[in-house]
Amino acid sequence: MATPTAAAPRTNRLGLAILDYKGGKTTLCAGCGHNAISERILEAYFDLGIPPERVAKFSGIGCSSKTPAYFMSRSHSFNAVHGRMPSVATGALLANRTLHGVGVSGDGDTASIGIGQFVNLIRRNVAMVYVVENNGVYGLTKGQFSATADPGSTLKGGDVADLPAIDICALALQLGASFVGRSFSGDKKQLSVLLKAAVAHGGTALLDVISPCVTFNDHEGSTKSFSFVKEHGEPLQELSFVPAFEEIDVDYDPGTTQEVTLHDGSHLRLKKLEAGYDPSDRVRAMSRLMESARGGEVLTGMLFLDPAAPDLATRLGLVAAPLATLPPEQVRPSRAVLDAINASLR
Amino acid sequence: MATPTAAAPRTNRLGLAILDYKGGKTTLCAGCGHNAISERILEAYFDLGIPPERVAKFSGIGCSSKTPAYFMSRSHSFNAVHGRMPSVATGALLANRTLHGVGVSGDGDTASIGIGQFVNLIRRNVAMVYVVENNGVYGLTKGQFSATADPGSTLKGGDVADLPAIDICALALQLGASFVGRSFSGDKKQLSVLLKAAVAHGGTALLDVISPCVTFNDHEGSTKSFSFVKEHGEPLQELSFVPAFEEIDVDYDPGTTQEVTLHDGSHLRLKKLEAGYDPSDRVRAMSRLMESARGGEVLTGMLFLDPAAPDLATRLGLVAAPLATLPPEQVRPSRAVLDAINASLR
Amino acid sequence: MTTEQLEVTHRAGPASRTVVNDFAIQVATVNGSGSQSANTVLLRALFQMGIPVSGKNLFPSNIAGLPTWYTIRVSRDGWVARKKEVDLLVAMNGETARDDVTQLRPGAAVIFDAPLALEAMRTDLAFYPVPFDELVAPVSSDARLRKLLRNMVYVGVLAGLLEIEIAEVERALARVFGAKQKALELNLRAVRAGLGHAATIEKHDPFRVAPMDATRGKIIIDGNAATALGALFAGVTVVPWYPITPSTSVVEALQGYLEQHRRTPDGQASFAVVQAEDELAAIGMVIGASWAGARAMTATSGPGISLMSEFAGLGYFAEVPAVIVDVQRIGPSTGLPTRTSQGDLLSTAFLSHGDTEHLLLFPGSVEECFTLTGQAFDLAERFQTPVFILTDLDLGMNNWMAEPLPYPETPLDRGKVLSKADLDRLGGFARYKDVDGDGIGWRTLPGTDHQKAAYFTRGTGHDEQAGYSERSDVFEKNMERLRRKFEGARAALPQPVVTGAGARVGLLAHGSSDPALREALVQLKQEAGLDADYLRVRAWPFAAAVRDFVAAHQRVYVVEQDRDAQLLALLKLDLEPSLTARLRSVAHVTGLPLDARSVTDELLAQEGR
Amino acid sequence: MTTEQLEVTHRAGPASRTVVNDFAIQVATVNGSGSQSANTVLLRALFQMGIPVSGKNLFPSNIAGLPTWYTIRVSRDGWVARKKEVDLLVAMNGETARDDVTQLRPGAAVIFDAPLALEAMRTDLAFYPVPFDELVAPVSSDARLRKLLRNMVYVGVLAGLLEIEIAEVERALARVFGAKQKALELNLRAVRAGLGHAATIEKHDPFRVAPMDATRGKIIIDGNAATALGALFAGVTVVPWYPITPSTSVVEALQGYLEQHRRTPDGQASFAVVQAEDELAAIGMVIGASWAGARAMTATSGPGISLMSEFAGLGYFAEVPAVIVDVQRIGPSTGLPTRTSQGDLLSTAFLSHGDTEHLLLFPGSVEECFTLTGQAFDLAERFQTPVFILTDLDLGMNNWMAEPLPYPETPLDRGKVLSKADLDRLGGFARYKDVDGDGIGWRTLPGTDHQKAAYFTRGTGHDEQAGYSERSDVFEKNMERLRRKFEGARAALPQPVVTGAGARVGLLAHGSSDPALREALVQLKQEAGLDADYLRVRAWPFAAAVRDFVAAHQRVYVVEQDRDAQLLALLKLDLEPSLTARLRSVAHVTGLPLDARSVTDELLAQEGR
Ligand SMILES: Cc1ncc(C[n+]2csc(CCOP(=O)(O)OP(=O)(O)O)c2C)c(N)n1
Ligand SMILES: Cc1ncc(C[n+]2csc(CCOP(=O)(O)OP(=O)(O)O)c2C)c(N)n1
Ligand code: SF4
Ligand code: SF4
Ligand SMILES: [Mg+2]
Ligand SMILES: [Mg+2]
Repeated sequence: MATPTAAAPRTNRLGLAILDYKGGKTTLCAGCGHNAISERILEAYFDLGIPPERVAKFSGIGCSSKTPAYFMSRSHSFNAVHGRMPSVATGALLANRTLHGVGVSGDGDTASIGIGQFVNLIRRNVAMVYVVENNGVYGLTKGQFSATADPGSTLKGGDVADLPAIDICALALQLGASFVGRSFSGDKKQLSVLLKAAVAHGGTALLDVISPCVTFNDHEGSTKSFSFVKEHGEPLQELSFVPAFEEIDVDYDPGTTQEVTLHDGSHLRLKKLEAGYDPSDRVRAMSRLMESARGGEVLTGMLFLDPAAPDLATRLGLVAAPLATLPPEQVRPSRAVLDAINASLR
Repeated sequence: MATPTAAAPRTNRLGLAILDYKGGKTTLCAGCGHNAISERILEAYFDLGIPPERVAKFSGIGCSSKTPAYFMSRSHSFNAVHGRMPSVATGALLANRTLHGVGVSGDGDTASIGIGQFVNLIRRNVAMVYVVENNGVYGLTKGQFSATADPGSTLKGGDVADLPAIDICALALQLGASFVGRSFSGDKKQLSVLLKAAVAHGGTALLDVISPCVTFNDHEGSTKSFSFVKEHGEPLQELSFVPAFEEIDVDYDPGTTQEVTLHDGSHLRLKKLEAGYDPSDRVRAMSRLMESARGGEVLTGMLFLDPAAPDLATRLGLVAAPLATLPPEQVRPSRAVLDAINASLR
Repeated sequence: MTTEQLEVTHRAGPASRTVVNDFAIQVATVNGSGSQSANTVLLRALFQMGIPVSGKNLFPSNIAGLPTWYTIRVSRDGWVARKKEVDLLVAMNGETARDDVTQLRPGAAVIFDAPLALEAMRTDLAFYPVPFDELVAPVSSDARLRKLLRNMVYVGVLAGLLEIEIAEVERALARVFGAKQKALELNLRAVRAGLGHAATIEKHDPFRVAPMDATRGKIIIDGNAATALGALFAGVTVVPWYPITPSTSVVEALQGYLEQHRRTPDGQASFAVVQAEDELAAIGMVIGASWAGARAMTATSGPGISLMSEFAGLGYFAEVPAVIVDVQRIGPSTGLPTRTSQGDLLSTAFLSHGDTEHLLLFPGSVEECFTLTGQAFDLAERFQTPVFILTDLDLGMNNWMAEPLPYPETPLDRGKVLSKADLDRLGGFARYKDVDGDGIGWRTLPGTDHQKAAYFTRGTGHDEQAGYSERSDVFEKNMERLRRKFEGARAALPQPVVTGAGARVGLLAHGSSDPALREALVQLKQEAGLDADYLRVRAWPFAAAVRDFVAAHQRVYVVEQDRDAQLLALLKLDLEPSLTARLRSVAHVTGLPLDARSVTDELLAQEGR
Repeated sequence: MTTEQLEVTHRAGPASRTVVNDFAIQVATVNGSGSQSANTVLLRALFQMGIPVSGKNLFPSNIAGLPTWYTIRVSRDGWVARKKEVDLLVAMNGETARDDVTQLRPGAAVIFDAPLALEAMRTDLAFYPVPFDELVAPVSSDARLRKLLRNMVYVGVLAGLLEIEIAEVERALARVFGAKQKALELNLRAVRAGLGHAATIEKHDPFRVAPMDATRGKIIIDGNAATALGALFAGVTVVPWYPITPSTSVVEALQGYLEQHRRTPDGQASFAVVQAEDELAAIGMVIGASWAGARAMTATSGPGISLMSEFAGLGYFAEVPAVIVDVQRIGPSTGLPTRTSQGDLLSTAFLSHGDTEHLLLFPGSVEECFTLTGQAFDLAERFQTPVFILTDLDLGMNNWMAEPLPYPETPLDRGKVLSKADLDRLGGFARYKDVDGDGIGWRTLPGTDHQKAAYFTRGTGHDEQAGYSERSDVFEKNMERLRRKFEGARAALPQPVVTGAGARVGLLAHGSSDPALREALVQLKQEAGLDADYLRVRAWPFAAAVRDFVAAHQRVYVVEQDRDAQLLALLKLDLEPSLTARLRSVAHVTGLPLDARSVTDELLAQEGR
């Protein structure tokens, strides 16, 4: 899986090779979109020079949720139960706020059984990357529609989806998400930049990545097939990313290009492809997204970004050190405290 | 509880008195908003002349969810488990599509534990009235914040809500709801009309009704108190309702007033109070709603309406008669069918 | 192996003697490679020759690319349990081939893809290299097709080696490919290529087949399809579900049958199949629909059962019918989704907090998947409570021979429901009053056109009129009535099936353990002269006959497919201590369908023989 | 009543004799009417006089307006269980007054709101009408305040009638109203008004109090607060929860303590209390946090436990610590949220499908709520598994006298965790390898700065290296190891508490049944001369001592507060049949805290005495 791309340097700023970010051998179908996303994820951490030991991977159940086994074996990983990964990740990242959390889920795992926990992850703005590998079907149980299947789209056997689709991005926007992006497993460049920006973000960075299921949902009639997304994909911006540890070059046209400083000091540069789109305007982003869905477009790019929204740990005013490993004297109050409590109950 | 309002006729078109729509004695706190809503609900069914025996009531758990015991004792009722009433109602209304379903829930029951089932009820457009008695807190467990508590609002004890609130109406709109209204337990007239329109609607009719909890959330600092809603309520329209069995009078100004024919042939008349607001435009309704929330307004009225959206039973192509009571010969295939199946397996 | 007879049968070297219609073929391949059709053709061809067969698919929790084993047991004696020993291996998967060969007993035969060069591995096996690529090359020029057709080549090779009638292979092919004439022809050519190659092989194993007349009139079906048919003929109308292996095919099959047999001439549906957002919603819809009077069911597996816990308690306490099929898979949590087990007994019997208990049914065959599912609806409505049907992956997803499914001879029992006419006559009713002394109240359905029809259904404490009550005495009385109702179910539930009488040793099992138990009974007798009787329990709470059986035997071996001996646990809870003292445990937690050999061996060991 | 002594004590008519410090007062009122402060003042004043007391609140599942009963037991012998009989009734609630009076035994006294005119109801009671409205009128002109102050009037009346020291009432008032000087004064005036009225009453009941020295050094606390303190001193850091009666106050109290004692000087929190969206999320967060190394817990009640079922199985199988407090309430489904029970044993012991089993702790007092909660964290981390603490509404929400909570004498046991230094030394590890023979592997925490630190946590089948595996042998071996680990816990869990030795009859109980059991022991001896020993079990799986106890007695009565005799069921599962034959059941499902009288009576009946 983890063959370095041509452009990648042989080692990153930690002196690690891309092999150090490799995972186990994938057992997904050849050509599955999810495999490409695994590649992009490990490259992002490699490029950003984040030690794999500082990353914690989370997933639910599904083909997509298996993928954390296929990238970054040197990172701890928790493959939880179906649709309830957000709570596990929330707990883990409360226990250790210094970890880089990355969650991988599927459209079924997130938008069907998992919609309740997803809603609350977004509301809490837990600092983590949350990737939905969206193929519109339940891959692992052999291709039933999920809640993201667009009405009118068909299964291989001919069944037609007839309920309103859940647009994961629109939903997240509505719920106050601080980082909402959409991409495509086949768009290496855009996905890479969005992933890096997501890692650099200080809250829940939601990436809805269309990731075709070659076995059950890559046919005509599907709106999650490679060809559909290639034809109907509508990138909002041309994106580039400058990590905090690199110098920014200032040579760009502020009229057409916007630069956003992310939580960790990195920079996301957005060259507008659609005049007037402003990823800091939640209400307009929402309208645009709802309109695009009507028109059968797949809007991609940085849909919305609020780099300043406080994450859960900040809101709770947690100490900087991981709660998990605070020394006993910091977590067990003294004998005097208990004496005083006993006295107050006398 | 069920004292008829002055305007109500002594008997309805069925010859029933309002007493025939009465429920048990309420055990809620005196002054609780929920009690007023119970009154409006039973009046609506009375006014519309729907036999109470044709109504099925559903609820979850909470003070709000207790209320079906306090109106229309002649209707069957199912007080289910916390947050999962939508599935019970969906099942019951599939079993018998001829019933008038009315669900009563709380903001905790719907937007916290119940958000997943709520999302799917809306998507499925199950034909029923769904009332959220929204007080921003868990009344029955003594006043913790629910997911609809507005950020910045406070509890009696001083705790401040800090997560983005779930706007039940905006969420429903985003998910493709076919009927979205908001009202206030204290606004008799508006709530009555909206309830009747909801009963007349042929899909999920969502009514988010601000219903102050006098015991735990009616203080200064609350955005769900009587005084807050009175001050910040912003009705979009002046509403009136003409049931299908009455003649429509055509004397209104089509410039300022809109008339919508509902599923059952009734008419909802909307006299615009806000120029340009069009309850058939989902995208704009959404923008307006999101903006209003920012500005601390409580937008009320008929927020969105699509009277033509097919409900679940229609989508499934169900027979007109209740599935529950189809005669055996219509549900158990013949001996010949089994013989043929056996033969095919030989 | 313990008996001489069998050792002789499997001696290596040139076929000194023949073994007819008594062996197991295992095809080791890769999932997603299209071997399923080939295996079905093989199974059906043998079945059509009148020879008893059974097929077991051992597949990974994965879509494509991982090892899969399909085993066909051919048994002149009619045994259909898994056979522990493989006699003929078809090694198509390079990844597992060496492992697969290593595990064979001396005397087995190996058909393998020639380039794998397995023949050097052992000297005590019969090796038949087959040049699959060469053989399939002339059949099609399309590489993707050739990959699929390789599988039909081994069908041909096996047909040749085992003397399977080619006419039956052709019939089976026709059945599998139906109207697809082109595919049929191609596959047939592939079979013939294999057959041709077989003719060149010098056979030195003892296995072959010969026509019999032991399958006439029988059908082949998997348990999940039989369950679906049970529901169809029980008149199910509302089917909410959420996909999960190995239960998915229950609803997928059911949906197919409903589409075919339950639409009015103008296309309207007398059923609603709804894909729920999760199992909590699925069971919630079942409960709502049943409350409103529909026959509703869902199908799931362990994780889904766990998620249904809260609603199961509501169903029990508010007394709402529900039919829940649990096609069990192995392990706590996600476990192994494609391995079989019987590990959900205890947690399902007591699913939900606060003194909840449930009726459980244990089908032991595909026939019973059909009949017990039908009964489940009657029982759920009669007892106004959730009924769980516990099958498992082995029963549910594997193909089994069976007698034709019997048309239900009794009318639907819709339980105690009062109509408007009843209410007109009675003037009213009390929902939870025990008027008949069986602990079961009468209910009304919403929509019943009578002023006194309505009642308030709740999961909170309630009195006989269904009114809210916090009174201790009211609560206790209601709980005691529920207990009585539950006790009353013992006699109404499917009674145990007893084989034999008078032996000192008893065997006790349930569900899909049955075929292995029946075979083990014969092994015990033939190999060790041990007489044993056998009771198969078919429901919880247990019938009185279970007690009688235990009382009639000195030692009763409780055989089950789980780690924690959960069937034994339920017996301990139910029987008096003097009887539980007679119980011994034989529990396996391998994920493989139970085989007779393991039962026999362990039982004899415990018997000290 | 069975003994003469007690009958004499309660004879009606003018106080022929006095009963000192041995009676129960019941205040019948309406919830939301502000009687709680009055009852607390009463309880504390008695306690401060050195007299053993206990308070039980019987309240509805409702916010305001429904009947509530608060019972204070005064017991010179130190009994703190519920007393079945009420000796003094304070009837403030017109709705229930007549019912309440009807249920009294002859000889009881009734203080009541004069307009209720109860005195005509019976002749065998002492009736004391009190003109509450008149008495409270001069105290305040604010009608709302007067409604509250009425309650303090009955405190005054009782103080007068029972001779409660007014100085102690004043101290108790000061404690309840603290700095609120204005409120303090008003309430004191109301008390004095009652006191003044009492002086005019001609007393003709036998009940009075006298100072003792039996509460010195003791504290008063409810079990939920004690549980919270247990967690605080165990160093809990992550507390996700969802409100549910009767567990809500565990977390609310804990949050208060954490805010007070676990902020750094600059206000940073070394804890995270998060209100989850439901119980599935709460347990998910606990599991995530524990996996990452934090001490995490949640508190819930039955419905929440049911919802946690799937995650509980994940915790068991992936071997992640978790502490879950189940403050039990009665009934299946929603049941009666404000009534107590012990009905969650079986469903929690086997919470989740597929051979899952859990460690359970049963605190029997508020002290043990504190100590066992502390231990639960050690056990969860030591055994890498969820630990459930089963308390109940009676223990959790009522006020109990207790010895001061003891500071934990052992350091936190964080279990088997490998650090970077360990890994440097070892070069690596295998997460699920049983290197120590106790079935417990070593784990690492995410963020450990070592190349070999990471492992993959999953609910699917896995090998010793935590790698995915579908192999039967690997699966079976892992399951057997889990079993060994579970068995090993028997010795490490809190051991049973045994009272007495050598009797032929044994009593066996758990949790909040303890006070009633201890009192029943004495009743059995005093009233029937029956010697009995008593074992209180404190954990599942049971310690060896449980077996020994049963083996040492001819008959063992298993006393519990549920319908289905679930403690007895667990004993049946665990003990050999010869021992289970000795077990008898005394099970109650009333929702009221267990009282000694009921135990004694039923036990004697079963003993044939
Ligand atoms: C509680 C529960 N219910 C059902 C399942 C079965 N199941 C496994 S994966 C899956 C759907 C996965 O779909 P998605 O999240 O879209 O992932 P994909 O396979 O498409 O990548 C389902 C229903 C399960 N594992 N657990
Ligand atoms: C599974 C479960 N968890 C928790 C509870 C406790 N509980 C009862 S009502 C309630 C909240 C109700 O809030 P809401 O729906 O807003 O209703 P309100 O009382 O405010 O009208 C909670 C948490 C429960 N009954 N069931
Ligand atoms: S089934 Fe679909 S989602 Fe799953 S691995 Fe194959 S292509 Fe990917
Ligand atoms: S607590 Fe609040 S929501 Fe509940 S009944 Fe009282 S006022 Fe209404
Ligand atoms: Mg998917
Ligand atoms: Mg509320």
